[in-house]
Amino acid sequence: MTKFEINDCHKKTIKEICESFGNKRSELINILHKTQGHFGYLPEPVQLEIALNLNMPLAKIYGVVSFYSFFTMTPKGKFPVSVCMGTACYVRGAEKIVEALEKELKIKVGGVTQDGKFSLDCLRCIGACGLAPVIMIGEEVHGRLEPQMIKDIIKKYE
Amino acid sequence: MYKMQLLVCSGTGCRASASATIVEKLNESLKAHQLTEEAQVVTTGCFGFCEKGPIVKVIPDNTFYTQVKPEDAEEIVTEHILKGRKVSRLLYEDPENKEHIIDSKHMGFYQKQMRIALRNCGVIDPENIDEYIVRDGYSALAQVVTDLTPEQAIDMVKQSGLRGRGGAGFPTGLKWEITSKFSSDQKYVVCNADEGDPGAFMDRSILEGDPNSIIEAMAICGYCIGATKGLVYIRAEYPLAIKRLEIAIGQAREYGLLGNNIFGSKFSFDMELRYGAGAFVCGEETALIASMEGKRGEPRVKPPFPAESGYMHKPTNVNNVETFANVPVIFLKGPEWYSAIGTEKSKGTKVFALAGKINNVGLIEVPMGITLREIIYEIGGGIKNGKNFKAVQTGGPSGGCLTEAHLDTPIDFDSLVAAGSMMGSGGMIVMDEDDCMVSIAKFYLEFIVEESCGKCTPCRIGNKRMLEILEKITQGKGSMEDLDHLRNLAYVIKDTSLCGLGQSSPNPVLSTLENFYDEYVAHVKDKRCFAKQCKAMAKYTINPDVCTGCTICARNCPVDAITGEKREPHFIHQEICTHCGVCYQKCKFNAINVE
Amino acid sequence: MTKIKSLDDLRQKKQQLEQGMDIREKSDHPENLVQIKVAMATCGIASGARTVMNTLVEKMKKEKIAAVVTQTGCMGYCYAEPTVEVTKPGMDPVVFSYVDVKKAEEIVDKYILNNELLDGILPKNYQTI
Amino acid sequence: METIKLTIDNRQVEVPKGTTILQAAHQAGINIPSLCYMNLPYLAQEHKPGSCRVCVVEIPGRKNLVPACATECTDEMKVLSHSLRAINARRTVVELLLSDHPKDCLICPSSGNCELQKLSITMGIREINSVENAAMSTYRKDASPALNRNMDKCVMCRSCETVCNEIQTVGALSAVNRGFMSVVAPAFEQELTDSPCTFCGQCVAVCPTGALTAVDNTFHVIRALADPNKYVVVQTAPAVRAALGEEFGYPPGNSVTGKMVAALRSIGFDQVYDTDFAADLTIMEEGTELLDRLSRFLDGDKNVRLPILTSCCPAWVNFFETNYPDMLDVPSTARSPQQMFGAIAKTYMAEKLGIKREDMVVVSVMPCLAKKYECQRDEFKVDGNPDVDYAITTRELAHLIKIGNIDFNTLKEEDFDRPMGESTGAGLIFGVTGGVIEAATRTAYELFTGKKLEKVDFHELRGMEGIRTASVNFDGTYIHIGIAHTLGNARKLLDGIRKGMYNFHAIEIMACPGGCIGGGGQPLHRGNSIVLKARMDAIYKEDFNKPIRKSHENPEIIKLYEEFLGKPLSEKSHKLLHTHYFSHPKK
Repeated sequence: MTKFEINDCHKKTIKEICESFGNKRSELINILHKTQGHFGYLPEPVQLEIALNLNMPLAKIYGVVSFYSFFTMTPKGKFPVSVCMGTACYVRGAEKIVEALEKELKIKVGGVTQDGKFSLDCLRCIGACGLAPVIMIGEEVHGRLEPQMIKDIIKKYE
Repeated sequence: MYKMQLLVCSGTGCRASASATIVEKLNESLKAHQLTEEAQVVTTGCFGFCEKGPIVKVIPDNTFYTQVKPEDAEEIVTEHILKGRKVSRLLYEDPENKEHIIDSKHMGFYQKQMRIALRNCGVIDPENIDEYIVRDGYSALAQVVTDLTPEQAIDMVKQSGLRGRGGAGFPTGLKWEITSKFSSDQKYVVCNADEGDPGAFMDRSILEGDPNSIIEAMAICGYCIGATKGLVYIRAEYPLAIKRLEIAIGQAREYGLLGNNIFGSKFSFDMELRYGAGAFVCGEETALIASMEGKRGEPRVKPPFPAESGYMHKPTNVNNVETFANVPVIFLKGPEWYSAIGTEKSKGTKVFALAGKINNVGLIEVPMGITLREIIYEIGGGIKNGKNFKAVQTGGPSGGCLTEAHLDTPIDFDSLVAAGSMMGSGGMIVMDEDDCMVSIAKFYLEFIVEESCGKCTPCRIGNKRMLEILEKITQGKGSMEDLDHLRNLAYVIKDTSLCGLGQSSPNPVLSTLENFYDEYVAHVKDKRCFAKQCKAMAKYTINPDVCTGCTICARNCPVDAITGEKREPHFIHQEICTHCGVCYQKCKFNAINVE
Repeated sequence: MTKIKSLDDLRQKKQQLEQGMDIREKSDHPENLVQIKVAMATCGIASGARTVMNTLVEKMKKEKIAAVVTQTGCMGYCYAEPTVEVTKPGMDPVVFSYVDVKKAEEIVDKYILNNELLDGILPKNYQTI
Repeated sequence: METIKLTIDNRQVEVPKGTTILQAAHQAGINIPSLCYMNLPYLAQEHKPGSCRVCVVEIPGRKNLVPACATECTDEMKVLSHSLRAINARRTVVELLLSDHPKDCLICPSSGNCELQKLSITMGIREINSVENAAMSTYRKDASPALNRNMDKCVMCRSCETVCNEIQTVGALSAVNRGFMSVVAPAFEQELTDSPCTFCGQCVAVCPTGALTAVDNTFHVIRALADPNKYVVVQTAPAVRAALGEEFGYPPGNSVTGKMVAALRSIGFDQVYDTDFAADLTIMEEGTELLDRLSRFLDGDKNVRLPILTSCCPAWVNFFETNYPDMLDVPSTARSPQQMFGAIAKTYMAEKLGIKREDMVVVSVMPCLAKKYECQRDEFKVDGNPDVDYAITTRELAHLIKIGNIDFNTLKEEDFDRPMGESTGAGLIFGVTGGVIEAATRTAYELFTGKKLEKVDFHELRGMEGIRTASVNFDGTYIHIGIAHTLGNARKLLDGIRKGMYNFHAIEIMACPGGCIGGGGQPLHRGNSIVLKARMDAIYKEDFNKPIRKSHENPEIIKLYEEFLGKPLSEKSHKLLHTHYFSHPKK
């Protein structure tokens, strides 16, 4: 993976985001949301830039980023695959779906395929319990899954 | 004037199955048949019957179409709207007698329900404030700010007996009263919409289906406690709820229902959204407040309670979505009406997210005091695939597992605690004979270990140790001593953890230890898993009478533990077998036995 | 958008908007309302059921009667179309035959408002979905 | 004051309202063990996250046990600190901590000083349940020039985080990650050297375990001493003598100067000198610099930047280089006493003793961790040879004495070697907050006014308050002085100066609470204010008894200028005794 190089344009974007929240430390989580929305993830130089704008210790920002599972410091795949691990999905076999995905994509949970196309993560309940077990690829929800259906679903995105 | 309306669920679940396309197709079809004057398509919030989504409900005859596909739209219009013939193949089928049910009023799923918090979900268009107003929306707020003093209003909430729906069931009126007594230049009303229990989604449904009820209730609360600012802490994973809430706030502002001098009174109130970022512990109010302040969502020692020192060290009242959703109704119908529903100490209704091995998965709202049996068999339509009921888990990771013995216990805050579980936010997961209770306990602990904030020792390390013991047990390596350690750890974690999450985290373990001790013992002593879920303990053998010698098992075995000649019965070498279960999955003749 | 500045404003607003929601409000508690079903299968429509239905809807509104007017499939009395079934709260359904605009108004005036029976009542012998 | 009556373990206690159970218990002579609790009353900082759960006690009738440190007493409360339930819970909690803690106590740098070890000993823990397949939270080890981080040993009390952020406002450390893997670390769990850490060492001073420890140079010193080709001289900082005794059982507040000198000589140092000598030298340079800037300022020179800031504290230097790169021309250019000593020892002294620079080893005994970093800075080296070779802490010296099999308590007092062991009371008070500026005032007064200073003690400059201000009458001209200790207070002062809120002429800043006596290299005070106060009193007492109490009257200093340097701020002085600062902003 190439290292994220921050340029002046990035810095301007971050500055604008921080300013839109009044450069307030108490708005850090909103700022991180917005920044991640823009960059797709929160690499080190981006966090440093936020620290400079908010005039707060970088360690504290990293402390927040590393606390919340929504924030990530690694870029996701073009099609992020998320498996719902809510209880309803669990009792209806979400673990087997994870296994099938790991096998199909040849990556472990948390990983990204070599071509950067897919990344695989687990998430908490997405609230589509009626369709359990459920996965999300990008914004699309696929429900009532069985392990053998995974291959065809992934194929659609290739 | 429309003679008919087609209500299409646009909750997250149904949208996932293309309900938006259904709306499109229905509209196209109505247009094609020149019925746009007669019938109207309305997108609503969740009907709760997620199992069979997407749902299209036709009114006024309450026809309830389930699992509708976009291509069914044409038939619904031509048959039902045009010719008045219901499309029977899309009607809900009774799981027992396989009969089609003609309308929702005849569905067991709805018959036992009483919808207060969900009163508008599936009825109104959540993106149109007018529809909320027609359903008496904002009348409660008008009444409160123009006719009542804050004390009077708080008294009504107290009289209603409403208790917090987020978990512990603290009396809402009392909470408001305490916050109202602290004087400060600024106070805050916070709505906890960081619903995190895996398998619970009632808050999301309310926000998606009836966002205005939350705005109204928060404004009422603001008037009562003397706050002019409301904050909704909402999960970032709920984009639709966020969007609908933003629309509703915008519309309320345009009508002047938020802003300065509401209803011409001296009371002013406005709202903002704060996003959660994926931390279950932020459901705990002090952690939630820390998170809203831009910090790590770690709980702190109470007192001081948020009522005294909360968001930005100002007095803060935190209630969850469902609690707020009840508030306007209390004022509309009166506290006496409200307190007549439910049990002695738990008034009103409770929304449960019914899931698991049950026929009718979905969101239900029932009066407190209903029994589990009524919920599971009458509303839920019984256990899926005719299996045997084993347990029901309530309260999410903080709750416990209830058994057959509890089926006839009236459910309320206190009876659930007495039974070793808790109301929690209202997740209700049904398990059948195929579920291993040790694995279920392990599942919840995995969740807790993942979600523990790491601040206090018992939760940070203790839960990890409990999980390790459970892993040991499910791998067939446990000892009876481990069970003692497990129990001691569970009690100490419960007794010493800093916040509610930690204090309740051992509940799944304790309640399964209590109710399914023999299952633990079987894992430990006999190395057996009744439900055959613990792979490490399964013994796979081939039934020579059934085996055709097709060799598919031998070819797929990753460790070459299966041998045999073509067209001859095969054999599994137990000393090599790793219990992976591939042979069992691959065999087309059911020749593999699992013990 | 006009601001809602008082309780009266809110009530007015509500009244203005009520029509659109009326149908849903009523469908919530159909057992308390007069329920009218108009048979609208091909034969019904061919013999003017749609006009009948419109008349009934207008009439009920005019008389301020809380009612649910729905269409239903063929009731099996093709010879007597258009047919209309009326269920008053707590009473058994009654089916009227050969309903035209005039008869529709009569049904409302006589049966629904005054409990007087009219000619052309058919025995109820079907099961519908 | 409203009081509250309660019973703890059947003992009646009466306490003021607002007292916690932990405090009330201590008052009643009941020592409830605690781990994460830390009280720094003189810094108005009470760290009670209530997170370790070691101090849990039972209050009959309450659903759960409560943490004694964070629970206030209420009237008629009944507290059981050693019920079966409380003991079992406490024991289980400690076992849990131990289950996620390396068990290399025998060779741990904090062995004997570890609060967790003490808990385990007190509770008599002999086995830890189901530990055989227990996962441990492990992290990358981090070594810096001054302190080591081994976060495998972190118990998440987060005292260091509080000290680093709230007291020092350095912000190098924060809790990171979540759950089992949560730990205190710099951003991205990178190394301290890449963080804004100033190496003040206060995190080490409050760490209850071996997670944060000082770099140990003891063996480098022993090796140098054993090398026949090396001539090893030692200097001891003023604050060391006020605390060293604590490591040998003396109560805090006993100055052990004579015994310390005897011990050092016995260990085998070739010359035992005193950093106080260099402190006097610092006053000559810094005081002259102050007077120079001051008189130019009073004459209306607009290019003069005032106030002048002291620069003898290396953590403070790191702090302003990181946080105030725009103000690098404000602090005095005078090197710290440690570095002045090294520079003079390896030139003037080496020449005098007839020893080549590279054959001389200068060891400094310091109450400080940042000194370890300071002596490695490139600007304090000549052709790669540092002016000061090794800085060891007070704790390391105690260790060295023990390794040398020296019975400290029976040692006869001895005096420092001359000339660099000659010092005044002014040099000595460098060890406490306000001391440097008082010493400077004693000299500057006489140089500025040309009159003899009658009253040597400036009580208005002393004390433990975080920020102190005073105006000293220089014969009609009032000199405004600001004093801050801890970097958090320094930040407040500096931000005020940036905004133009103050009109100080001179400011003294010390990074550690109480000044060097509370340094990160001292016997661990763990925030105990009584200990700090006692050390402070010891220093002032020794100053009071010194025959000479003004730096410019130090005869060896006078001789040094006559024989070698010429005069303060001379070209030679500039080369050897002054420095410049570097901007390295870090977040």
